[in-house]
Amino acid sequence: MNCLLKVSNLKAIYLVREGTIKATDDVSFEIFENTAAAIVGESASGKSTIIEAMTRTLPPNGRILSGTVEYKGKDLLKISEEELRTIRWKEIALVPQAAQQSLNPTMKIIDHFKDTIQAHGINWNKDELISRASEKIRMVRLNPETVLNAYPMQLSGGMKQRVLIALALLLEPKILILDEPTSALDVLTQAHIIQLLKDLKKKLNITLIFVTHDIAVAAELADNIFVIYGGCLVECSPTFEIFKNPKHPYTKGLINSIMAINADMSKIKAIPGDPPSLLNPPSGCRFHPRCEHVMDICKKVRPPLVQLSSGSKVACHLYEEGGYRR
Amino acid sequence: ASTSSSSGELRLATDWPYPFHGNPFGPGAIGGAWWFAYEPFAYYIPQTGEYIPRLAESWKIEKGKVTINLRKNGKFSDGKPFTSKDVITTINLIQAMWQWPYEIESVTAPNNYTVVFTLSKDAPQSFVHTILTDGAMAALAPYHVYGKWSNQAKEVADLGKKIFALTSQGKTPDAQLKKDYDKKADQLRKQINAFSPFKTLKRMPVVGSFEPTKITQSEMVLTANKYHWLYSKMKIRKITFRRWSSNEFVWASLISGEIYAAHPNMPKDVVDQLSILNPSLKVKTTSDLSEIALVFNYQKPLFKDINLRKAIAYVLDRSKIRDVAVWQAFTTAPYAHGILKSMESKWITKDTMSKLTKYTTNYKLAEEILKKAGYKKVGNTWQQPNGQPVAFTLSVYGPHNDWVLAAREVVQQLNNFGFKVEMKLIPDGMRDQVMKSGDYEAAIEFGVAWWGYPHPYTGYQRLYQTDVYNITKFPAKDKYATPWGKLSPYDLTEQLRDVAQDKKKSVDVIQKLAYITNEYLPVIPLFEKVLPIYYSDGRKVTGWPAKDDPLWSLAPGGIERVYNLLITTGKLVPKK
Amino acid sequence: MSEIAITAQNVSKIYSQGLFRKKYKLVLDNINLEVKKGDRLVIIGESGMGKTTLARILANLDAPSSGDVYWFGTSLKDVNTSEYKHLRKKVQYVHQDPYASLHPSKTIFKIIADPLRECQGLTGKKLEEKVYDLLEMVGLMPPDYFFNKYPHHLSGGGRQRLAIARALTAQPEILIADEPISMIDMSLRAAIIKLLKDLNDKHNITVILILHDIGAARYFTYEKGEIAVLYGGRIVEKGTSKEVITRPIHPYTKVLISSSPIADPELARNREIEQLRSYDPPVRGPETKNCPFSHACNYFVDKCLSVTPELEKVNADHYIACHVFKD
Amino acid sequence: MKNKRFSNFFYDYIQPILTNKKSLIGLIILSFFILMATIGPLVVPLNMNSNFAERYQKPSLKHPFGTDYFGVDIFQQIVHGSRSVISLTLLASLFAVIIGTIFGVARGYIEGVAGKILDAIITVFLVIPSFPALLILAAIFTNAKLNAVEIALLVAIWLWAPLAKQISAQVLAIKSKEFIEASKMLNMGLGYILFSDIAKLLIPYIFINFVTQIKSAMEFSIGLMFLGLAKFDPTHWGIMLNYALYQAGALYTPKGFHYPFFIILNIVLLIYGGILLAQGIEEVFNPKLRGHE
Amino acid sequence: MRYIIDRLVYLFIVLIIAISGVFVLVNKMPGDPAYGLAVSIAQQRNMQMDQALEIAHKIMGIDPHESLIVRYFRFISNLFKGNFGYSAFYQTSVNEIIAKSLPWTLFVISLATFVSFMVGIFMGAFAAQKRGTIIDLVISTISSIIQAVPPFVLAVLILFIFAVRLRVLPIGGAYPVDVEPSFSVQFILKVLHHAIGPMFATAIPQMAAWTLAMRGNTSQVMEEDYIRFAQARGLRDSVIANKYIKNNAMLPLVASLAISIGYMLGGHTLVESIFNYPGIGFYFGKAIAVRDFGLLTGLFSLIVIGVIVATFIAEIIYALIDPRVKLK
Ligand SMILES: Nc1ncnc2c1ncn2[C@@H]1O[C@H](COP(=O)(O)OP(=O)(O)OP(=O)(O)O)[C@@H](O)[C@H]1O
Ligand SMILES: Nc1ncnc2c1ncn2[C@@H]1O[C@H](COP(=O)(O)OP(=O)(O)OP(=O)(O)O)[C@@H](O)[C@H]1O
Ligand SMILES: [Mg+2]
Ligand SMILES: [Mg+2]
Repeated sequence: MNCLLKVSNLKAIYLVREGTIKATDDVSFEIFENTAAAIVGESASGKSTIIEAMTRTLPPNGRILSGTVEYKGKDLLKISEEELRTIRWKEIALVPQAAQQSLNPTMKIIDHFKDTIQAHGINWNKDELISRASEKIRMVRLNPETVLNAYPMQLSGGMKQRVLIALALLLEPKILILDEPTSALDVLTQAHIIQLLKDLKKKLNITLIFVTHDIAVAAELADNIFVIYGGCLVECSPTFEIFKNPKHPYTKGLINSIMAINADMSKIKAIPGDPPSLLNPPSGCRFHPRCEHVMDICKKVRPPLVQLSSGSKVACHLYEEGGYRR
Repeated sequence: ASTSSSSGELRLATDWPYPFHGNPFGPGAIGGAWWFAYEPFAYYIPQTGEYIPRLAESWKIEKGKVTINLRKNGKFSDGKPFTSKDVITTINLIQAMWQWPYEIESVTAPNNYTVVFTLSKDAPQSFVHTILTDGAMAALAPYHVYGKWSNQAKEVADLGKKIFALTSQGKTPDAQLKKDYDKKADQLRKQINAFSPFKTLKRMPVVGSFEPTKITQSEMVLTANKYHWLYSKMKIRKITFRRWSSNEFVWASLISGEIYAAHPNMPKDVVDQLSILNPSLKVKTTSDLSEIALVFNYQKPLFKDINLRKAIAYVLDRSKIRDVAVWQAFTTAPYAHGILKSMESKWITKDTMSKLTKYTTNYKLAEEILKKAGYKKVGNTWQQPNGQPVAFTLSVYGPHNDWVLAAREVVQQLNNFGFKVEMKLIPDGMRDQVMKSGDYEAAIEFGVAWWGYPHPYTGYQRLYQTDVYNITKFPAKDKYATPWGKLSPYDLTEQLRDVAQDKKKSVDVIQKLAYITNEYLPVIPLFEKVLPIYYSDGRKVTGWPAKDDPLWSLAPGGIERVYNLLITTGKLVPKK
Repeated sequence: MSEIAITAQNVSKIYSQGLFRKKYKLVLDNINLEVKKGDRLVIIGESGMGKTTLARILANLDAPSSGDVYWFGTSLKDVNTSEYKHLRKKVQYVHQDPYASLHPSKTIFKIIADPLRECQGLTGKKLEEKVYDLLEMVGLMPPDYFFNKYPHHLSGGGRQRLAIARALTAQPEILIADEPISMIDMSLRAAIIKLLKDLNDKHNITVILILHDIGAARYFTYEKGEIAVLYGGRIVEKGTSKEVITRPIHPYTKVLISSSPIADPELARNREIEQLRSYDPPVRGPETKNCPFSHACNYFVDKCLSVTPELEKVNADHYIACHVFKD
Repeated sequence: MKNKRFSNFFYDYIQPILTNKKSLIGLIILSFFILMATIGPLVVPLNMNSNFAERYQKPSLKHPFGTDYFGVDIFQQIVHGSRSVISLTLLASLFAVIIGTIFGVARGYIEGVAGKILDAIITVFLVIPSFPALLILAAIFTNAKLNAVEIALLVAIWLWAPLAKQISAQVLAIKSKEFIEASKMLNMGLGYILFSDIAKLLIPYIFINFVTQIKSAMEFSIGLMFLGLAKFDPTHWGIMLNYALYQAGALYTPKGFHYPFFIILNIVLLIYGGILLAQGIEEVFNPKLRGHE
Repeated sequence: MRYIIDRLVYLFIVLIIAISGVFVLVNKMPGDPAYGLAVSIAQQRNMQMDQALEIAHKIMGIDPHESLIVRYFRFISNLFKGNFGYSAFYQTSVNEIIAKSLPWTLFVISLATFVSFMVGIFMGAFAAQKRGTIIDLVISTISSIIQAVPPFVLAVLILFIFAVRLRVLPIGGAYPVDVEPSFSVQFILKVLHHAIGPMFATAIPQMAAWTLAMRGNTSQVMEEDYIRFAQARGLRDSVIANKYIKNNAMLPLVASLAISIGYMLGGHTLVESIFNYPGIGFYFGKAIAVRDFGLLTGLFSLIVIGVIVATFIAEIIYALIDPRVKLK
């Protein structure tokens, strides 16, 4: 398998009145060609920040402090705006989380399609544009006739989310990054979108990176799962491994807190405590205040990400290179 | 600077109604074009007492009768000759439209160029002057324009006179008569107003030297009357008025040479600057025949005390007030005798002068007077004998800049002395209402004024019988001690009215009035108002009279008369 | 135990829309419900199926277009003002969005104390104690640490707890919660459901819970209570968790359950999800007489298009409204 | 506990205002003027005697702002005039804000016919041109001998409507908020909902409006003094400016340029201070302008 | 449709209340419209004020004893016929005065609005895009300061500097009287030349307001998610700046254009009297000064109607250009 995208030591913050929010702290991972990777974590843990930093689409008060994002031998964080612009969407498309607000309220849907191809110097005539756009719209199970001529506000949240995905498919990019693609959707639509993404991956050879807070969704779609807690990557494992054998106490807690339809009632248990503040994150391991295995060292030293023999990587003082700390 | 045709144009500033109706009976009439469009029988130069014939060739004054021989070469601007018919139509119409002047009992025309005015019994001597010099008397309503209403107007006028006569005898005219009159008068008024020549005829034939021909909201153009008897002498054939919207606007226009003459109040520094920016500008000041005074409301007990008034007169530094308010004005100090300062020597004898108290600024004297009268100074404040502080407000009409400045200074000076005076502005349009209703304590007002009939009589009449009396309610019918015995100023004024035409007799009465006025201070004059006339000489036009030319004294009450006289006599000419 | 807490009788809700308000939309269609005192009820359904509308009508925050709601046997239509004031406190509602349902510029103490003062007339020391107890009860610990904090200092779960605590100040006997977990973190959701379960168990508060997540519904009703499945403004299936989730009968319920995410990659990847004929929500007007699911159902018969199926008993713990699968 | 509450208040309202550059500068400017109005007249003597020998003196140590047409020190007049300017202005904006808030909240909260009527009242005041209407109203009251409070009220009558309109929109948005519904369910009573729930959220907003009203209130109060409604005070800045521009024609002479300049400078600074403060507060409290946090 | 009719009925009611209120207010104003005329009669003819006042009443056709109710109903019924009343001072129908003056005011106001809007939009967007830089600081500080300058001071300064000192602008008027009104280039140039002063005196404060508003809107729009999404799609910055940012930031402002024109009708008095410009503001000032009640109520009604119509138009425009509103 081919490593398509390599993120190393990514660090990003937000500047706010009270100080800086350390939303992504030293995150490294690799994405392999034609796989699906899920970034999982609770809300405000910095999932969006990671992908926004990777693609340089942070909001104005966001800053990337360090790190590299290697793509085809280039560092996406260093190349010129113009070069980045041509890569965007054509090769790496990012569907943002805020589907409700991501479409220009004063433009029809079709015009968004038009803008996009124009930006990449593609000269389709009107009919061609409409037929291509309709094709993508149909793929996400929407009716192109009504949708293309609608204004964003005429569409429901789920429809907008699907329009964004359709828009992302327009130029058939190599990498498709989706931020919470299903959390605004109904169970049935969610199931459908998951199905759709699976098909896309198979048919179009697309590499998927998606963000979700619902680890059950990741279970269906992802090959690898990156678990984020408090802006740090705490575990990074193949999907089957995570569910069979979660390593990090947080991952375990996460899996136990799922009230899935087939879950064992007796095991369901929420993780106690509250998510950390990223403004003043806890020292050492950021999970330590909620961790039942907390040790002294956890409060002082930040655990490094270690490779385990099972193929997982985990950042926890319970582990060392290879397996459990003895 | 927008027109290059320097040949024969005079640019001035004035006001006029817009949309323009050209109806002399309408409100605002024809604005500043009045004296150019309507000639009187004669102009009167106050300084020399000379009458300059205009539409009249000559006149004869007999008891109750004035016979006027009209000029034979007078013509309207549409070429129609001016005859006695025009005068009769005019008198009928103004009496009907204005309920004035009822002093004229009838007008007859023995021939085309003679008119005879028969005056009513009550008509004062001075009314003859009005007939001769008022612009409305001769040819306001040309026969060929207004003739069709002449008889109707006469009917209305006669009814009006009848009612007037009855009321002035103290009788009430019966209701039917009044109703009849009102109906007829209204009918006529409606027709005349609807007729408004400029709207229906698209022009207004006038007998004067210029006819308004083109009017916009901001400018009014007058074109010379080709048929005027002096047309050949006139080198200026066009007058352009700009709207006099504010003093600053006029300053700006004068500085930039947009207008050639105007008479705004201008602070000294602005004048200095003006002469630097526009060296062709000259200024001539002439008396405005009125004075600004501090007036009191005699319904308020405070001012009934002559001692307080005297003290105030001693406290005020009138030359300083003048400096602040209108630096060009004539100070009235040190007297308060009711005669304009500029005319003082003409009417008051040396002997009388020596009898008059001099009110030069003198705090000591003021304090003495007050203390003697029982006032006390407590701390910084004077108290009345009853223990109340001497406190009052001084009202002044806001839109009159110079009055406001004067008031400010008066307040300052009085407060410095230890009175508690506050100042209050009377808003735009409210002066008459406030003053008449007596809703003031002290105020700045016109004191004496000689408009209309430049004679001390007009001033005393104001003080003791009419306008000033109406607002101050000074007890004029009381008798006051004088070297000539106890006299009432009201009676003296009545006397003066009858002898006004007779210089010697009037001087006699005037001495007594001057004494009472100076000693009992119904008002305290502050300064004599002047008209500062700014004119640009030698840039676009030239030929203005010398500074001491008596002609200038024609300016008060209608400065356009001066311009008209200068143009029609060929003195004012375009600069070559 | 068998006293009835809340009853919905033939409740319908119609919204009119369009320029001339001539278009009607049937959002709730003849709902009949009955919840016993101390019982649990979950209403599940997808977005737009009328869950919130129903919950608000049950809590008397909106009025039904027709039909009636009874609180403890009293019809809300003809209750008098003073009695209503008394009843009002007993039925409380917890909003879906804990970010919007708390006043942003009041301290946590004030948020709890003000209604306590009003509802229970407490003051001074007593008041403070009670606030302490309530916060402790909903698991905001240590309570006094939070007194001077503002809602924005709390996590989503914390806020939802606070909202519940506020509802408890009125000492309610019925608590209606509209999707109280949809806006909060996965890892905290179970705790909120657990809290509601505890309130029901320990304080005998009747809890009506609106959810769209079948897993959570199952968790909440595992021990006791019922699940009602709402589709197109109608209850299509109702019963205990065991019945409805393990043995669903209605075709819609079946699809819903099979589409729910499973926290097991192997199962998830191998399952077959039935494809519906349409995924659009049903559009129904007041005159529509059909099965709301008929436009999407793969098993529909003619009758489904013309007759609205009524909820019928399958067994003591299971009711269903379907012409095809009722037997 | 009181203390803590204060520190909360400080943290939430005061500190952000102090850390925002604009509001801080605005606050400094305004405090300067308030200081001028309160203790200024006690410290700076006022000698209004006209002194023609000293007319139009340039600014110097003796006369920091120079002297005016009458030879009176401009600085002294500015200081003494600030009292009437600032008190009338502040009072008028205060009243406008109070009336506007009451009407706005009522309009936003009350439904049905009564609400419509309130709305109509607000709209009526919105569509009547306010300055001319003020002039007319002032004329009506010229002889009524009003005190400062009444005059401020008179000014406020023509200032409150836009505020009421905006507040009603805010209330309309707030009242459908869920925490209001919660209060209702808890039988909290109208007073609590209006004055605790709703008013609390409006405070920053109202404050911004209070500050922005200063500008119009100032212009209006100058207008009124000209009308003779307010007691004539020659040191009132508006009156001074009128003297300078229209009576003394200071613009027309190079000697007098400093005369209107310093008056305008003070007026502009005062209003600018208000604008800055308002802008700053808006940035601090309007989350849309603040960005995400 | 229904909404529009509802709205019209509502605005009509507001209109009636506002106009009635104004009518009462104006007629309660103390002072006599005939006062000015009476003074001049008294002065010219050496007559007593009482008598002069009576004559002046007759001349102006004013019946001081007519009841307010009678006058009110005559006024309202005339208004419905499109007759704004009668000016006693100018002895002509208010309609004629409006016909003569309103075009000038509208001309200057629209020109000022257009210029200020264009400049304001440009500057505001520019400042927002340079947010945090010195350019932004300069633009927004200057705009705020301009907002702090009382408008009449600005007008006087413009008049003084450009007309009096530099003499590049004419002093007063709408066009020189010696030019015939026509559609000739020369005439139009003259008219424009005369309009510059009042136009800028009106436009500059507005320009500042538009700039600040546009700056605020732009910075808000710039933080919207759809801007970032547009960037993520690889759109060029210029396309984003125009199609996404400017358009969306401008929309709410476009709608307030109409309203601002409406409001300015009432606030133009000062500028017009300073520049001696023949618009309705000039008459407004005059009417108050001379207590011409007929003219005053007429003009007030005109402005009230103008503001209401403008508000309504603004609502419609907004609905037409902004799909978000259109679809509601
Ligand atoms: N523009 C911003 N300015 C300031 N702080 C921000 C901004 N965007 C995000 N944050 C903060 O950064 C942290 C991480 O946010 P991020 O959006 O990456 O989380 P997330 O994991 O995507 O959460 P969610 O599941 O809610 O989308 C949070 O604490 C959030 O409050
Ligand atoms: N005020 C209203 N006017 C018109 N239609 C409405 C109104 N409120 C709700 N609806 C419609 O009623 C239907 C049911 O709405 P409701 O909010 O009860 O659904 P829900 O099941 O709670 O959905 P969600 O899961 O999205 O909260 C929806 O189609 C909605 O569009
Ligand atoms: Mg996110
Ligand atoms: Mg809902």
